[in-house]
Amino acid sequence: MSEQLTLSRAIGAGLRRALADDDRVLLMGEDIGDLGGVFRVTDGLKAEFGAERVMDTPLAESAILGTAIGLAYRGFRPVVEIQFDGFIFPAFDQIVAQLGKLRYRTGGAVSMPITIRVPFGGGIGSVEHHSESPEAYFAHTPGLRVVSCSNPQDAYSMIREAIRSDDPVLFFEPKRRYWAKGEVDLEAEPEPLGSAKVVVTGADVTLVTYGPLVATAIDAAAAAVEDGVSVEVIDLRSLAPVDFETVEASVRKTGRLVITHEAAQSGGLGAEIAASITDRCFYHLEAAPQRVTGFDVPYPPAKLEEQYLPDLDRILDAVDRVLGRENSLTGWSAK
Amino acid sequence: MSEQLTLSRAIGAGLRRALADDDRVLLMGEDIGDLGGVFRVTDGLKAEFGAERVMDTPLAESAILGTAIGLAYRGFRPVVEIQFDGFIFPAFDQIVAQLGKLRYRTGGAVSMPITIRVPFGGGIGSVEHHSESPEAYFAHTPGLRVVSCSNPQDAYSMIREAIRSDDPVLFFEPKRRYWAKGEVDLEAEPEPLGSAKVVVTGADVTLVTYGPLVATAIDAAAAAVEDGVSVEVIDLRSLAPVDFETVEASVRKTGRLVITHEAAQSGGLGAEIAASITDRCFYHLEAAPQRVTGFDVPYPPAKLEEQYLPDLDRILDAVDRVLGRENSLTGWSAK
Amino acid sequence: MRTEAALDSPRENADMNEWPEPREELVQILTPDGERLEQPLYDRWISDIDADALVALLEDLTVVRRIDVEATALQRQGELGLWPPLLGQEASQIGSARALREDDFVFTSYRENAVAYCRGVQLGDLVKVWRGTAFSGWNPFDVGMATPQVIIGAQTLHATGYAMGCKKDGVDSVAVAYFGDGATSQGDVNEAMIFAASFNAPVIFFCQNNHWAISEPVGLQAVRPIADRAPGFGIPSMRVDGNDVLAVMAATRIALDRARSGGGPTFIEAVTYRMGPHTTSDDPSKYEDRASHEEWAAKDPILRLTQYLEGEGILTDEVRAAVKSKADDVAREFRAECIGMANPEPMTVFDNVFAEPHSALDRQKQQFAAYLSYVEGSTR
Amino acid sequence: MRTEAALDSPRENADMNEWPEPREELVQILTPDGERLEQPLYDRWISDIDADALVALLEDLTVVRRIDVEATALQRQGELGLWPPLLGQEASQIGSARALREDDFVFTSYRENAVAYCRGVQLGDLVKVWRGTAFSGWNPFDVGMATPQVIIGAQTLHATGYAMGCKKDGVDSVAVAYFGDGATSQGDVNEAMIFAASFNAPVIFFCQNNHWAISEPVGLQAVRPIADRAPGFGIPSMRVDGNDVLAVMAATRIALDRARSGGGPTFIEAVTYRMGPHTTSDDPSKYEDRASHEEWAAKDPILRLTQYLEGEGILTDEVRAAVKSKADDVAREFRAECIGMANPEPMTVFDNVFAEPHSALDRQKQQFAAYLSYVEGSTR
Ligand SMILES: Cc1ncc(C[n+]2csc(CCOP(=O)(O)OP(=O)(O)O)c2C)c(N)n1
Ligand SMILES: Cc1ncc(C[n+]2csc(CCOP(=O)(O)OP(=O)(O)O)c2C)c(N)n1
Ligand SMILES: [Mg+2]
Ligand SMILES: [Mg+2]
Repeated sequence: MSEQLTLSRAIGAGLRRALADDDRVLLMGEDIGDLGGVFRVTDGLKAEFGAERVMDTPLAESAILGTAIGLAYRGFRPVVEIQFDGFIFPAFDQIVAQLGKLRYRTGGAVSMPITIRVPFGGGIGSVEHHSESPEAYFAHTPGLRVVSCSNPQDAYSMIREAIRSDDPVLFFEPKRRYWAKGEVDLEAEPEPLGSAKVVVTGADVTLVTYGPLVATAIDAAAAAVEDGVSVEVIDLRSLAPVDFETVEASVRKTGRLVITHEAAQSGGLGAEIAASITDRCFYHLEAAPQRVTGFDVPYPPAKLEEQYLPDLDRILDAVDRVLGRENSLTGWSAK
Repeated sequence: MSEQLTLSRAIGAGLRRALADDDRVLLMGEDIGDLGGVFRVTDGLKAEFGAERVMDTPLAESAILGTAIGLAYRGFRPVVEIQFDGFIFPAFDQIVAQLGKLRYRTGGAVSMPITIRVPFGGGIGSVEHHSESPEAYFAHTPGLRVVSCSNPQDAYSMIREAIRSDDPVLFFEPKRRYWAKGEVDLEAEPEPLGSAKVVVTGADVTLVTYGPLVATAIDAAAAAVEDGVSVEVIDLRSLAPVDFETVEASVRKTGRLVITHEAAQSGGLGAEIAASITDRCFYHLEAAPQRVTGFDVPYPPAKLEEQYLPDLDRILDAVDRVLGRENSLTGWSAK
Repeated sequence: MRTEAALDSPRENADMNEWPEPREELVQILTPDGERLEQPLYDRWISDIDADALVALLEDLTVVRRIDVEATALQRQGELGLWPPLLGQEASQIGSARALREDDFVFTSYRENAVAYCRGVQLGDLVKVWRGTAFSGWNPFDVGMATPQVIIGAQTLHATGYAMGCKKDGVDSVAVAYFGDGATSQGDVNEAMIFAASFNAPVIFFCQNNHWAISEPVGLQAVRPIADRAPGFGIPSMRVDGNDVLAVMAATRIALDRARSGGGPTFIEAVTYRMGPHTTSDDPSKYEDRASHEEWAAKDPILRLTQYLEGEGILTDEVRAAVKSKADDVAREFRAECIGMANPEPMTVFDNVFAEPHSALDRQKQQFAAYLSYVEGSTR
Repeated sequence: MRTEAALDSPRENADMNEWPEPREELVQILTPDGERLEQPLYDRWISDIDADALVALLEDLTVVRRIDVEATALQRQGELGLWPPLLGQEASQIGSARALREDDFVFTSYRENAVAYCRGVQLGDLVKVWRGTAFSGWNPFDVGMATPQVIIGAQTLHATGYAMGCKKDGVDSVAVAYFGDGATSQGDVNEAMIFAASFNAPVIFFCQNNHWAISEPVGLQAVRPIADRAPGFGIPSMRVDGNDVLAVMAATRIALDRARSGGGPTFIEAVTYRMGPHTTSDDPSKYEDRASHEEWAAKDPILRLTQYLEGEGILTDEVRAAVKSKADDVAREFRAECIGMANPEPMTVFDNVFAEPHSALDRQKQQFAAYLSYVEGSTR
């Protein structure tokens, strides 16, 4: 049976399903109980499953992750909510030095089936630390899987898969798309995490993105049609590992690659994708892969986020660039 | 006047000079006082400058950084020692969410002239968390400068420049090269941070690296000569920002790029360098840039680090690859 | 192994019982109904607070509440993106901030707008952050107050480091860290107490226990009074009625005096209550029970000072009128400065990341400038 | 503002004086010279420790010291990369570990090799980590002991979470976190106490205060006894003579009993001394004063038990001989297993990063395999 759900409700439905299917699944976080989380993703779950399984924790992210690890040692499958992207850093040591290393450290003896939910990204006019995109830190960390959903159906299926996985998974939720609605088949058998998806087929340019910018990329592809350009849009879904087979197949066809994400450009996911695709299909590339990203500045105040965030026009400008058409950098050279 | 110094003593000499030149400079860290640090880099400095300026702190990295930030607010220039690379993560929030953002947050009102010294990298047969290369996390973080030295002269000059800078600087010290000796001109006027250096000139391939692998790269270049290949070796020195002008000039000449570092490949510095150089001189590239790096696994136990660490042979294999010569991947295809 | 003694209370089993019972009682000088209590240990610290000073405090309390109400209205009208009300916490903030010296330095969280007001922050600057035009409303060095901290607890370490610096500089300035009850669960706050104790830093840990961390009751963070923690770290603490502006001021002056005279850190728990939502986007009806809300409404900090001043015959009609018109003026000016605020120029998104030139960022800046003029050109 | 009262002690200025003086005295059952003291509150918890049990404890202490000495020798001979001696801390580790049940779970730091021995870890497995052949010497679930933690303090949160899980599962197993005096400065350890208190988790915080964190004296971490911190978090604590195996065992049993019977967390500070270097690569001569070293040598845990057993006439020549030969056997076997240890296969560097296939890592693995055979080929 299928329902019209917002992305946030779809995640909630996935959590409810996971709690119902496996009594070792636990939710932990700040304000996820009676309040249902600041984005109401866990709304009603404490009432339904009780405070032992939907746990409000004291205000300490390192401890939330650290105790989740202890619970996983004990055989539980904790699903942790980090309230906003910018609040994950106090837990960085427990995630990077513990969670990501435990299976390797113990020669496979200890599994860490922990899912970390992180509402991420900007565009909501919020204050400092509430609009960040820290995914690249985790994608560079061995032992962690990193995914991001872009629509209600994937949100529902991917959160269930993430919880089912015996590996730790960072689950990045595009907060500015929480209210986007879509049809969700609640019986759909989720596919294992790791595969990207071609969401718009095209012939001239491959446009790769994930999370909040998938919708923007789809709009860009539609706009490009009017200029007679056929853009293929790929929703990565999995950021670590990246499904390079799918991206490579597309680029072998189009010969041109544009990557867009909100995170700062230097060392962002776009760098890895550009480098790997250049390595995998150098001789098929008609132009250098282009990145349309946030700038190398801290995420700015609300009144400046319009400048910071990649948008349809900046994406189309990069499309023109890989097509060798006139673009903002035609004739430009560094001063 | 110039002296033969090991790299570690050269850093110590730079610290002594900074303490002597500016009484707002402070050293903070675990065991840096009477013990002189586990690598003896600060040996004798507490005796010389006193416990108020060379401070042993309680065992808490977040507090070391957090109090250093408070001291910087008060006008001091703290130089913090993180005992080993793997112990920087408890301080990650203070570095990424505070240190890197404070100038931006305050519209330029508050300067954070803090230097964070981090002995990093492997090859010393140590235990878990003692051989890591976390530089990419910081290079992806806006507001932070990231540098690494590879020889005693640079170590001495760069630590002085890092301390002099009004920006926060992550100073990565190649711990397995601490005992490497070299001539150090103690009067040399240090150049501002940010420039890379061509340490071997060559015509066929550009080999880019930093820190502990610079020596390995120089050996590789020497070995390549015997195969009739002329390799140009670039020591980046600055990892954020990267001196792309220097790398680009070299690649425009050689048409071939190999990057090597110890950190895991996915999302490592090599990705940014390959992506940026491909963007800057796509039409000058004869082959896809190749990366010779650590694997996407946690840094392994001592008896396996030989496999993990890039070495001369793996570098030369990549050189063969960009030259289109027979190499380990000739005819290889993914299963 | 289990023994017959298993169910004895451990306190009978071992000397775990030398610790005092939880310190529930509060230091109080003004009762909720405006009666003034004798508190010899504290009274001597506010002996200079005469009628004029009391009226000044009433004015402060009234004005900051008025600013708060106005800000909430501005948010409702779409002029602010968000606002964290301090409703109910006025006495904790005014009583402590008015005890400070100009050369002291304050590191707060986001809710301390009354503290900012006392430090001399311009009215419009109070809301720049909430309107989204900047991340800092003011230059910290102009007012001796750091940019309010969003990362819970992080500022307590900055305050401790600043205090270590005051000591090194041989000045008797004091650093004050303001934070909430929820913040006490963060490692940073505990590490701050450890560093402060080890370095005997002149810092005051001022915790406003307003009973809530968004939807989480203080009982989830601490199973005994928060003020009971500091002594274990070697930091003396006081637990005061946070809705009693005189008790708060006396306690703060004691702590300041200790700090200035080399006594080191002090911890103050000001027990108060968050009468409003966590922020304008919060909905307390999902978690707050009305009973405790009503209970605390009766303990209102302004009400009790008003009653006391009435009783003392200090609160004449002129005084009342003066306070009201001051509040009106401030509210008007506040609103005007808020609405009149200019938006930042697009290219400033690149400014003040670094003190020195940065090749990567400069390139991005140049390219974005080229992009903007290109777009302009093509749309012209 | 400064007042005439400025120099009064604040304890006279306010009610900051209700907290007890630092708890310096230690729970002690065996004095340094082997005299047994009456400790009614504790004796009842070790009433089952008869002559045989006492001899078993002496054997444990002797064996683990022997292992430690052997390991140091192996390191000097280049068979181990590093070793963190537990010399002097035997009683703290044996007394606590021998109080545990098989279904309890232990989360330690790197120095708890005597604990590992008690949990049944194979001798050779004690040094895999230090020889560099693996990051974990054993499967944690085989012995109820997690891989020793290198990141100071991190394991205390794991223990707390594990204990929360025991409670959820309705079992009376207990989690024990071992950590040092230096670790108490880490945010994680403080957060662990906060979570343990809030969730009333059956966890024991067992702190070995061996007076040093590498070169830093405990006084830099804590200005009053470490055991004094826990009560502020709502966790009862005991401060015991860590060189007194009986006192440690009694205290641990009390804490275990509290935890099993729903009493929640307990904090134990075992006051001992690190008689060796921090690790084999440390040089205490740079920071340690000989005086305190000598002072603690006189408080040796094995010496006092030996003297006590002699006094009781329990330590006959046969017993002495038996203990010695056991230690000799263990040392021989330990050395043999260490030296005979196989190195890991090169390709295992890629194993056990993930439970499920990972395209990026699998590709690297395949390419490295191709590289190895290529190199082999070309060098053949
Ligand atoms: C590290 C971190 N985690 C989570 C948050 C989200 N958050 C903002 S305010 C808040 C509650 C803070 O409660 P308290 O410390 O009592 O201060 P109050 O809001 O009551 O003034 C939380 C959880 C944050 N800002 N920073
Ligand atoms: C987070 C972190 N910081 C620093 C270190 C380096 N280090 C290893 S042991 C040690 C001292 C620990 O002292 P203590 O907790 O008292 O334990 P002990 O060594 O005395 O048993 C330090 C600083 C570390 N391992 N982890
Ligand atoms: Mg609160
Ligand atoms: Mg110690």
